[in-house]
Amino acid sequence: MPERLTPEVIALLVSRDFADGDIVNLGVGMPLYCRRVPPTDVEVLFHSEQGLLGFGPIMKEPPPGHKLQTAGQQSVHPMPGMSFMSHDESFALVRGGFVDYTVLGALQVDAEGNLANYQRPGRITGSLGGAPDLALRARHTYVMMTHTSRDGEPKIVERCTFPLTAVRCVDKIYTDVAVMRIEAERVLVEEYAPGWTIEQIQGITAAPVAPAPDMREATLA
Amino acid sequence: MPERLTPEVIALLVSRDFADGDIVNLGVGMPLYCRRVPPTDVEVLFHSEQGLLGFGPIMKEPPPGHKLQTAGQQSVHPMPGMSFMSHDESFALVRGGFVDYTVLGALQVDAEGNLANYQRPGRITGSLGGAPDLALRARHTYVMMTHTSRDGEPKIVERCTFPLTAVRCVDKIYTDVAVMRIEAERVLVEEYAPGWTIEQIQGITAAPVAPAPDMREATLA
Amino acid sequence: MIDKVVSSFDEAVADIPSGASMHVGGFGGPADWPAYLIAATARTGIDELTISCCNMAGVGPEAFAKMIVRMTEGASPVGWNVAPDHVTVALLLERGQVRKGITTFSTAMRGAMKSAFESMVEQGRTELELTGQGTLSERIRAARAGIPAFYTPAGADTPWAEGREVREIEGVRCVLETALHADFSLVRAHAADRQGNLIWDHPSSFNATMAGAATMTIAEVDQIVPLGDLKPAEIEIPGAFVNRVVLRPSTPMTSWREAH
Amino acid sequence: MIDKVVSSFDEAVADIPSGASMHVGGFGGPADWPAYLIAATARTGIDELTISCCNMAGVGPEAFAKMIVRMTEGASPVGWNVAPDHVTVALLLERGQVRKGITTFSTAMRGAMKSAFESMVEQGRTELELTGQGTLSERIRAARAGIPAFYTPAGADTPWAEGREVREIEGVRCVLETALHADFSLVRAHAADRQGNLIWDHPSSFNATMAGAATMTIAEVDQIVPLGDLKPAEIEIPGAFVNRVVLRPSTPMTSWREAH
Repeated sequence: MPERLTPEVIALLVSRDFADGDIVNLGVGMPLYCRRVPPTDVEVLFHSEQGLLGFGPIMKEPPPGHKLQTAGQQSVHPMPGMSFMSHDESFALVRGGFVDYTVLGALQVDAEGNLANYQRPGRITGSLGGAPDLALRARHTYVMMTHTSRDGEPKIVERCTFPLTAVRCVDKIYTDVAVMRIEAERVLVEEYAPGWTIEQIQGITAAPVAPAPDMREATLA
Repeated sequence: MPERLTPEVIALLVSRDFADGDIVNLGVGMPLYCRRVPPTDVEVLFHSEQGLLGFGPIMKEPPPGHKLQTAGQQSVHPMPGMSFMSHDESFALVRGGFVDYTVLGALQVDAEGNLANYQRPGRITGSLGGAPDLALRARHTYVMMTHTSRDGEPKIVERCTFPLTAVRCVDKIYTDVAVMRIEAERVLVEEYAPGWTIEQIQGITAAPVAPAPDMREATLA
Repeated sequence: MIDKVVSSFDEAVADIPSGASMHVGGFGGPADWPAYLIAATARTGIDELTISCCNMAGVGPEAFAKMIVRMTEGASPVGWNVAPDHVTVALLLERGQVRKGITTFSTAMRGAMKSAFESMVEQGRTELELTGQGTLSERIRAARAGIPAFYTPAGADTPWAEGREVREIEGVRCVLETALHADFSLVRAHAADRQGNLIWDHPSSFNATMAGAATMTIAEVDQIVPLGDLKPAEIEIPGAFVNRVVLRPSTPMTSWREAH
Repeated sequence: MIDKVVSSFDEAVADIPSGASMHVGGFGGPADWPAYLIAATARTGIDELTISCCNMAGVGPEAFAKMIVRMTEGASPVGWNVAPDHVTVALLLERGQVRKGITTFSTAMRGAMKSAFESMVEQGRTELELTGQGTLSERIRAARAGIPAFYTPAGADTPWAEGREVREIEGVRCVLETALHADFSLVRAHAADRQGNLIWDHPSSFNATMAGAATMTIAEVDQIVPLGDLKPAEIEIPGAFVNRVVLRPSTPMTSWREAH
């Protein structure tokens, strides 16, 4: 099998869409790589669930007692224009449709755009976080994840078998193998990682995939 | 007929109940007299609808451009501890039950405690202001008004004929003639203005009135 | 770079079409009103507007000017209500630009005068939807917050909330109210930065409530400060809710008719 | 004179009875948590609590201490999670004081460890009500704001919102959610005055949302300042929503078991 993309590269692919003034919410885990590779020529406002809008780059060595953190507890720098609000106002912003992009991790995504990312099967506990509102109400909902689970199971499926976080909400899926969009209940491959063929991608995907009309090799140019 | 009480005296009667930490909202017109006679020994926080809590005394001669005003556009002094909020947060405070006393004017009040103060009969426009939420949700809803209208019509009636602002909300009525409480759909006179008899009060009231067990002459002592 | 600052009021309101729905801030004194934005809207001549505004009980400037003429025995009308600093939504009402008003005050405070709204309603030219401030502010907040509908006790069993669905919740009769979204929100704030972050130096009233409750939020401000000057905890409305910012002139203009 | 300052954490929580419902602030780092109030609640030994808290995915201090002992080959456990500065609601979970938790995070972030909540749920000792942050924060805000119920799109047609009434509003399927009021709210703020006005120096998260959404709101603060020091526009939560204020010790305590 050809090589898979690193999280940094996937983050760069995701970030290409961000434009001046866009508000972007990054889920914990892999999506936070998008904060490490901010577009330098556009002014993007990063939002974090606890009421933080417009935070700066991730801090390498935070001083003791540093309070400014992302939802995933990474310490971050302040930024001019940054604002604080309560959790209810923070989700007014989300639910009101002011978030342009949300980038979320997933356990499963399916061809209808349904998202499952809060509970593994067989478990009786789980974690929804802010995902239900973000996934439903952001202008663009992107999933960023490894194409297959640690056990090699496909995470892109025909119909999710894991409990759903939100229905019909995912626009695009960015994995270490491909960039796909959900369209009319189909998974269309827009870009593939260098060396990968559509057949190889289909081989590790449990939903039928089809090439988008403009399918191309993923590049950062 | 004996003399009627002045608004200043009625305001003093109303203000007797205010205790340390109470939040008090005063309607426009006569109720605002309660801000002119603040209890000096208790710390009362006056609330105004547009998002003002804990404002100070009314200003005699406001400088040009002075922005701090009551809902009735009287300029007021700032006070230590004062806070500003949006209109929605201001009514979260009202609807949430944090206002201890609201003192409102009325066109009619009835023996069920119903309040009519937004529209005169025959008119097709009116003004509700913040009264519906204040009247329903304040811990104590007091009406402060002249006992009869300018035309000498009774304003305390058996059942309101004017459109209702809010139902079953008035606890006490303070007029230039008496202090009354609404109890079990009856109007009980607690205090009468010096010289007034219960018969004279009944004579200008269109609901049956009865003396409260502890009825007494109104005093400011 | 994000830059929401627009150089003129006329430019800021140029794309408001006839028939638009608008939230207009404003409550009591002149510092509460997006007066220059209202004046610019009047200058466009658009009509058939649906306006939600807490206080639509003002006397229009024409009526006010006439009254001043009467009171001053014919002297030229330069009354406070004519200069844009003192314009309220009554200007739009008086000029017949409003098809419907959603408000909590429609009658003039002082008995003898009639509000512009009253005259228009009596002439059958404007429709009135009267509601309470708690309900109006929560409906507008719901629009910004993406809450399609909510139950509130205010209005149950009263004529002003007639026709709403009623439901008893934990023993309290409540009415169902829906989010009130508009095409445009015109709001007034004290200061802004180029990202549209807003602060107030007195109660923000409906101005903060309405920011974000429309497709396009336009803020009229006394000051524009460099990015970073507003402290993160001090920002009442983040720029996310604001689309355009316009600076008020440092010298007040003398007539609302003057282009700006 | 209004004075909401209480001199000790033990005194501030002394009247919380077993079986109480509690909102507990807290989200990520130590600055978000009312840690001393939680520690004092643990010391009371009350149980059968219903706790709503955004993040209940913490590892309890006992489990953490054991892990540290293991990792340090038997050295004395003085791990960060044991000192009250780093206490989270996991302490109450681990000690079996919680009958039910309403939360958005119940599983530990890091795969290998189990949260105290998970262990209790697996043992059948604690009930879990899982929800999203938008719904939880809005339900709590609704309690403070006197809104008995509202419709929201989050959760429609998902298992986690099963059993709620569903209604289509303007083409969007929404679920009916109710206000979540508690007997007590324990919140953390940066500074307060004697009237209970609160400010934050970083995002207030659920701490501001929960203030006022309970019969009794208790705030744990880093500083108490003279009345008048907080600017009116800077106050995020007015004292109206706050009943008691307690000052954190200037020198951090070393064990949550120590009375204060």
